[in-house]
Amino acid sequence: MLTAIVLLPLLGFVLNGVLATRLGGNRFGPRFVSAAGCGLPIASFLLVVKAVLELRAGGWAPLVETVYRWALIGDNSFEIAFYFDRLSAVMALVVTGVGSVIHVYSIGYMKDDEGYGRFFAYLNLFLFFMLLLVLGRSLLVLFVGWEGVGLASYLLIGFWFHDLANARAGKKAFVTNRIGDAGFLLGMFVLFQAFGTLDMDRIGAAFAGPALPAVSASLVGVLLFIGATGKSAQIPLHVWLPDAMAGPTPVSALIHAATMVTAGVYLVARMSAVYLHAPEASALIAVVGVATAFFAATIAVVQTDIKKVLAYSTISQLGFMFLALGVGAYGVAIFHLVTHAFFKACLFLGAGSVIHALGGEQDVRRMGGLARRIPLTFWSFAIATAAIAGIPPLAGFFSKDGILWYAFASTRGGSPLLWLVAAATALMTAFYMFRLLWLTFFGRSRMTPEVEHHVHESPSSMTGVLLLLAALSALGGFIAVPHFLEAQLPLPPVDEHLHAYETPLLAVSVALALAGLAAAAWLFGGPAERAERLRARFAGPHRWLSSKYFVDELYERCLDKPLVWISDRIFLRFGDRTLIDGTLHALAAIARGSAAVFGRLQTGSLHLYAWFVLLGIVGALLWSWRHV
Amino acid sequence: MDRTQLLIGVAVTLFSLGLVGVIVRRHVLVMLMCMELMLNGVNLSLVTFAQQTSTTVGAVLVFLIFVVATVEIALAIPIVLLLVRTKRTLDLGAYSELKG
Amino acid sequence: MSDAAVLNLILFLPLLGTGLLVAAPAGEPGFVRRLALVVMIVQFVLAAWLYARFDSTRAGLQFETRLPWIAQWGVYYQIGLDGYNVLLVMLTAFLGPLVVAGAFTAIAKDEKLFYAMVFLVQFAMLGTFVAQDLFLFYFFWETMLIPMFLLIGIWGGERRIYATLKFVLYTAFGSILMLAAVIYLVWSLQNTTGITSFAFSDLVKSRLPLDAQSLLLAAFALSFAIKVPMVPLHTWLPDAHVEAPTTGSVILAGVMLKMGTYGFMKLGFPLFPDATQLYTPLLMALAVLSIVYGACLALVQDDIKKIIAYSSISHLGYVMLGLLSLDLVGIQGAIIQMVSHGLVAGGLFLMVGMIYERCHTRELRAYGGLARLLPVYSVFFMILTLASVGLPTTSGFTGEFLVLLGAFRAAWPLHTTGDDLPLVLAVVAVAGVVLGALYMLRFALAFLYGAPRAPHQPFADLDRREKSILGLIVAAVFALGLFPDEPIGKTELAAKSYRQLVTASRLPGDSR
Amino acid sequence: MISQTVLTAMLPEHLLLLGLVAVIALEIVGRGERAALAVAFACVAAAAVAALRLGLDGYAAAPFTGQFSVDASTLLVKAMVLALALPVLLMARGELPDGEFAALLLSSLYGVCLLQSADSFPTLFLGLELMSLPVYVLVLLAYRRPQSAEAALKYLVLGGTATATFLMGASLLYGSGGSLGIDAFARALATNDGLSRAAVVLVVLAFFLKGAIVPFHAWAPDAYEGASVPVTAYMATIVKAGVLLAVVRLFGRTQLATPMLEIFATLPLLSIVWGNLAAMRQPSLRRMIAYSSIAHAGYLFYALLGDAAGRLQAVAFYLLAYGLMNLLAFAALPAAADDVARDRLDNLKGLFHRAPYAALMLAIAMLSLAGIPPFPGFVAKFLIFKNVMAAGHTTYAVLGLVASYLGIYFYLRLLQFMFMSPDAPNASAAPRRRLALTASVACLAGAVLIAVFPGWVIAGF
Repeated sequence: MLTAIVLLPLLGFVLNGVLATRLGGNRFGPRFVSAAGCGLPIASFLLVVKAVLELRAGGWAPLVETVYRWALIGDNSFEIAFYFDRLSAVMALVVTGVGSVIHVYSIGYMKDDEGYGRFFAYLNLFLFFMLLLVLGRSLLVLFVGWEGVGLASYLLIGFWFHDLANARAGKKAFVTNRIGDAGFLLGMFVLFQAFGTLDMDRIGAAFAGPALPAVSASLVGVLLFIGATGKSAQIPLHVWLPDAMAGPTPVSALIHAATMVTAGVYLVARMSAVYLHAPEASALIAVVGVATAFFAATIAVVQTDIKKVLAYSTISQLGFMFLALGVGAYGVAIFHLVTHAFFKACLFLGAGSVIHALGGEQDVRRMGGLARRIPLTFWSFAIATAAIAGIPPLAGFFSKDGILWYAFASTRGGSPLLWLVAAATALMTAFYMFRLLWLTFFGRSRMTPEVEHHVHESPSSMTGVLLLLAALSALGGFIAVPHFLEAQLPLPPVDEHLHAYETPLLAVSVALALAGLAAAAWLFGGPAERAERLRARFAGPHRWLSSKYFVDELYERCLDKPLVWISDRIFLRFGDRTLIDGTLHALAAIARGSAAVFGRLQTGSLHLYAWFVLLGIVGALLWSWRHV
Repeated sequence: MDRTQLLIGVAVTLFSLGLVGVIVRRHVLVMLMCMELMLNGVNLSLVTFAQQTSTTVGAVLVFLIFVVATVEIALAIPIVLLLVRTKRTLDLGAYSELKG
Repeated sequence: MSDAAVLNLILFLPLLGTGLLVAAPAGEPGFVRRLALVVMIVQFVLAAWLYARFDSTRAGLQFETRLPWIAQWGVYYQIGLDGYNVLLVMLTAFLGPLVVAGAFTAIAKDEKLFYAMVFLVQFAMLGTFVAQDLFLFYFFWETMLIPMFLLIGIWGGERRIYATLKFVLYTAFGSILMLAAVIYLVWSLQNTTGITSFAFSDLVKSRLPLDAQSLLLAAFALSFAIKVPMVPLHTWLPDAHVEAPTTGSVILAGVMLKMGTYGFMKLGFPLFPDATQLYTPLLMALAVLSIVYGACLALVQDDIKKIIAYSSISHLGYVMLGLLSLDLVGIQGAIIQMVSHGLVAGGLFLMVGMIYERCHTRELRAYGGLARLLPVYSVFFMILTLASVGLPTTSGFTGEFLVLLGAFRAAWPLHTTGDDLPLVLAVVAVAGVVLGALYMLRFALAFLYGAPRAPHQPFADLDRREKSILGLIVAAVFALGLFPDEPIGKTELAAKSYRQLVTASRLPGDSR
Repeated sequence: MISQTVLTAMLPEHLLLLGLVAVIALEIVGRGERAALAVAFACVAAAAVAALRLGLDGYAAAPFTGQFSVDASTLLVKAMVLALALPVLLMARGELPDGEFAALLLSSLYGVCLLQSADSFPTLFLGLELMSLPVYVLVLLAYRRPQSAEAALKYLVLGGTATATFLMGASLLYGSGGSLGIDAFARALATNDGLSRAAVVLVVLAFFLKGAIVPFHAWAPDAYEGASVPVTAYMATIVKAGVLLAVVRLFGRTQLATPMLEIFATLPLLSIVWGNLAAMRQPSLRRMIAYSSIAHAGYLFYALLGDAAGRLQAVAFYLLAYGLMNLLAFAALPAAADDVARDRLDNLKGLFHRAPYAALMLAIAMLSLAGIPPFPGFVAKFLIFKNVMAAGHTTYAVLGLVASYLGIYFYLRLLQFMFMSPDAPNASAAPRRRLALTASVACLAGAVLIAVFPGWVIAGF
């Protein structure tokens, strides 16, 4: 059954990819595409539900399903097997659930795109690999999915490839991920040479066992985390995600917000057994996570492209998740992953709806006053915003508060400092999200007339999805994911004397959310020059933020350029052409030269020839007499 | 014995003279003579040894050499004539069209 | 008909084909083409049949033929299949028909001679793989040169003379020293054991002092490393590839480069284990250097053929790394990587040929947005690109992953005992994966994406012939990526024997 | 029964003599033009068959004790040399149809045969001269241009010098040993007083001169170029064979040692390098072949470094392969306007499109001469260097192989001209010459034979 779950989307990919693209001569029209493209994911969602029920029926004992043996080398067997436990159940539900609704949303969003079939083919392909990732039993299968989703995102980011910038963004995403993957591979190799297997449950068991295995957990942890930073856009590999917004909005929602980017979180949670023995690695994760959260938030504050704001907020939220992972609150991290999937998907799709309504406009400075024009979008967007800002009792509130609390109090590396930074980030989150809300929906319209007059609410297939997701982001907080996962991912102990702080901190975080709301409302609700003055006051910092701390430029200058220079100047020009070929040509020249000399010695004069003879005779005689 | 050595000395000298002559003389006919000179050196040494080792085989060889020497000249002269007809000179230096 | 006879038939079929070509009526290109294709297909079918009958549980030679050839020197005509060569023979036979079919429209002049030369190359390459006698091996090894020389020299691009002479002189230099080594090896075997034989099975019994082993290994390695090619002996490859006709490039990349790695695996290392042990760090360093160097150079090429040529250098670096790791996983990975590279690089060169037939330029700058102009072409191209990048589910992944895994696993214990070099090299090799993605995607980006741009428009997308060629290659690529278990099983015993031979010391003194 | 032995043992020689007489008779009655070559061909063929027959029967006899003796191997070698002469005769049809050529060729062949059986220096000397003197004339024979005379003169003078040197050496041997038997040479090799050293060196150098080893090679390119194609072919193959086989016979079972070893290693090595390099930039095929023959003389003399046992085998097989391939090349060489234009390499450009068969023949010949498998030249080279290495001269063997590498380029250059270059400007489809074609086919057949069954052929010698 697990196999079926995974294969259904693949079937969709094959059908759409072959029959509904120019590859197969567009045999099937959009109706077929939508049916296959959405029907199969939904089917696999239902199967997941069924599997969950089975799981519960079986007393939550993990289901294992071996498909076939990929390779048997010596006594090492690499098997393609699926593994279904509480964690993968949650992930699978999110992936297929959110995935399905986004598929549905895409029907309306991509309606009149020429690459309709291709789009759904890619989406299904993504879903296939994502499920491989979350259901895989061994790191090998996980890695296959891991790379596969990378491929899907590469294809989807560059979906509108006639604009080279999009394709370039796709390439950037792929290559950046590859850097992470190198770390991931090394991590796998360390584990393999230690255990001779890549099955994660076995590895977990080995670490859980009494005798610690003879391998540095921290090393493994750090290497795997490098992989995670790539996939989940953490510092220093976060640069690809904002550019990834070049893809169609549903893609941003599905891949670059709800599911794929959280793969890193899933990986760490899945390998929690390792991290429990790797305090250093965990600390690193916590620090990187919180730092990413903070910096991304600061950038998000000044972005003007609606999708860019959401992108940075995604990075920031992922930072929160890693913070949770770093302090050992794996369940909470997954919880935030789930809620984030809800409201961030909702936000992106809402943004998509806005863009759709405005005929492609993405700059919030040319929006405003849309609340009345597209109410459904507005309401769903508003709810999701409140959720991400952490307004109780919406979804975001619970998960984020949990993270803050464990960042403060966990005995696995929690500290007030972490809490402080995280709290500041929470404040900023609330601020920039409401800023976005205000700039987009309130105030007077700043749209150009022609955009203005064809603003329209999206079709029901889109708005319906929006409302569904809005509802989930409103109520998702009441799904006690951490509690559900506790059996598998126990929450970290909290030292006693900190318990007193729990309620005050809760209040503080609520206060912060409201403060952010208020600030945004005051700054952008009122006359425009307030914001202007503020920007003018902090021109310098603003430049830094709006240009993302110049990280891209830094990489450009310190990595790309030198690499090309070395390859071209040192390797190609000097190494190949001058050194190696130069030597060879020199040898050839020597041969030719000596040939010329020999030719010149052959003057045709009999005398000279006779001289040679005499020379030879005398020489030979002398030589032979030397040894008498 | 010193008589033998003397004769051999003469023979070797003749031979070497012939060889050097082949090298230095520009006149074709003279050069051909020098070749004969080499052969004569050989003949002398052969008869000397024949007489010294009191065997006849060397002397036999001498006769063969006479024959061969004659044939060589018999071949050489027409060749030279041909050359002279085209080149109008007996100077060896002129006969160097084949080279490289 | 016995299996051994079938193997002989497979080997000599190309020669038969050459004869038929000579007999074929002049001025009927169509007939010549079809004849060539049919012969190749028959050969492939027979090869597949043997492959199916190949017993992976039996060590040593199968389908063996052994006839005295030059009796007084102990030279035998001895051929057979074993785990070492079975996959490569299969690869060669598989690419044969595709190569011929791929040349149909590309070759306009002297077609008889052309297909005759293709046949001769095929013959020589198969011979090199199945030969089990050193003299025979060398015989085929050298025979390969001439038809290749003509293939590049007659049907090549404008600098073809330079390229083909460079290719031949490079290779011949390696071979001449190898010949010296061969003679010395056999002679010393005769002196030490009294056996006068060129049979591999006898030669691996030879016991030589370390310095002799080192010199001989150097001679063999030079010849093989030129063929592979390993940096810094690689500069013939880009020129040869660029100037060669598509067919030539495919044969070169598809099969001929494997000669080098196969030579190392079958002869170079097993014959001189102690020297190999001694120089493994150096060779490994060169292998990793090739990986990085090739990748970097591929990054800055503007000629699409050169990009693939340099990528080949990089990919074969992985093969060498795997062979040198002496870890079972690594060795198996190396074998798979050989086949995979044959398929992927061969396929890519075929695709370059197809676009070249349409646009008559290899300048990357001249192209853009082919995904819009040639959607079908682009799909195949993308798949092969990703296979070359080593994306999971493709053969490239199987090879690279296993090689790196093996190299790492072999390096780790050494690292714990204080020898860090192998580990460092393994890590660098892993980093090479990133470069691989970098240059191939740069290529794909400029080639497929952006605004549509290509000379000599409009042109048709792939026709049925081209589709079926590429379809077969892609199918093989995925088969090897998804279900490598079966081929790996076939080579298992060979990999083990290789490791056993290379790890067991054979200095004159010691026992066993 | 002496006479009986004389008849059988010298049957090949007798047959040649018969042919010689017949040809001269024909000349006298003025039928030479028509019949001479045919008669010569018949006789040579008969002689070859006779030699082969006797050799295979393992016949051995010494009709003139101490002067002339035959055994299986010498007879087989004779058979080989005579067989190699047949294509030459076929080639000559088009160019030298008259009786002189036939007569001279026959007498020269007689000399070659005599060399193989010589047991004493006088016989050896007779053989050498009988072999060389007619060739001087042959060079001149096709007097198509003044260069021929020049070539003949150079050849004659240096040849004469060689003769003189040889005789000087012989006489010194005679003086030191008191005998002119061939074994005196072997004995002198063993002793190392100045006299015998000098004697040995002089004799050897004389052969170097005849075999065109650097620095005694200078006559070869000029003579080869000056002569007409069949004569060049004859000089390059059969004369060379005669010289080399004589040397092998001279050395018999003696192993080389210092100082002879070094002489036999360095000078041939030098001529391999020299010949291979100088051939690179030759404009004329015959001249190129001349230099290549210098290089090949190097390989052949190299063979003497090997064990005494394998020498004859190696040299004979090499000569066979080398001779066949040279003859193939010359036989396949298409006719052209005149003798000079004929072997300009430029005129061979694009030959494949004009005369594919000729081009392929030439290509095969060149590749075989380059020693590249699958052609017989490879096995031949392999055999020589195998023997050298087996004799323990590893370094020399490696050096020789590396030097042989230098040769590959100029052979490939010819292929490049024929297959990869655009047609020569003044090229015209050559008229088919049936006999030459037959000759080339015969050579090719032989080549294939020794390529496929080298072991069988080697076993013969």
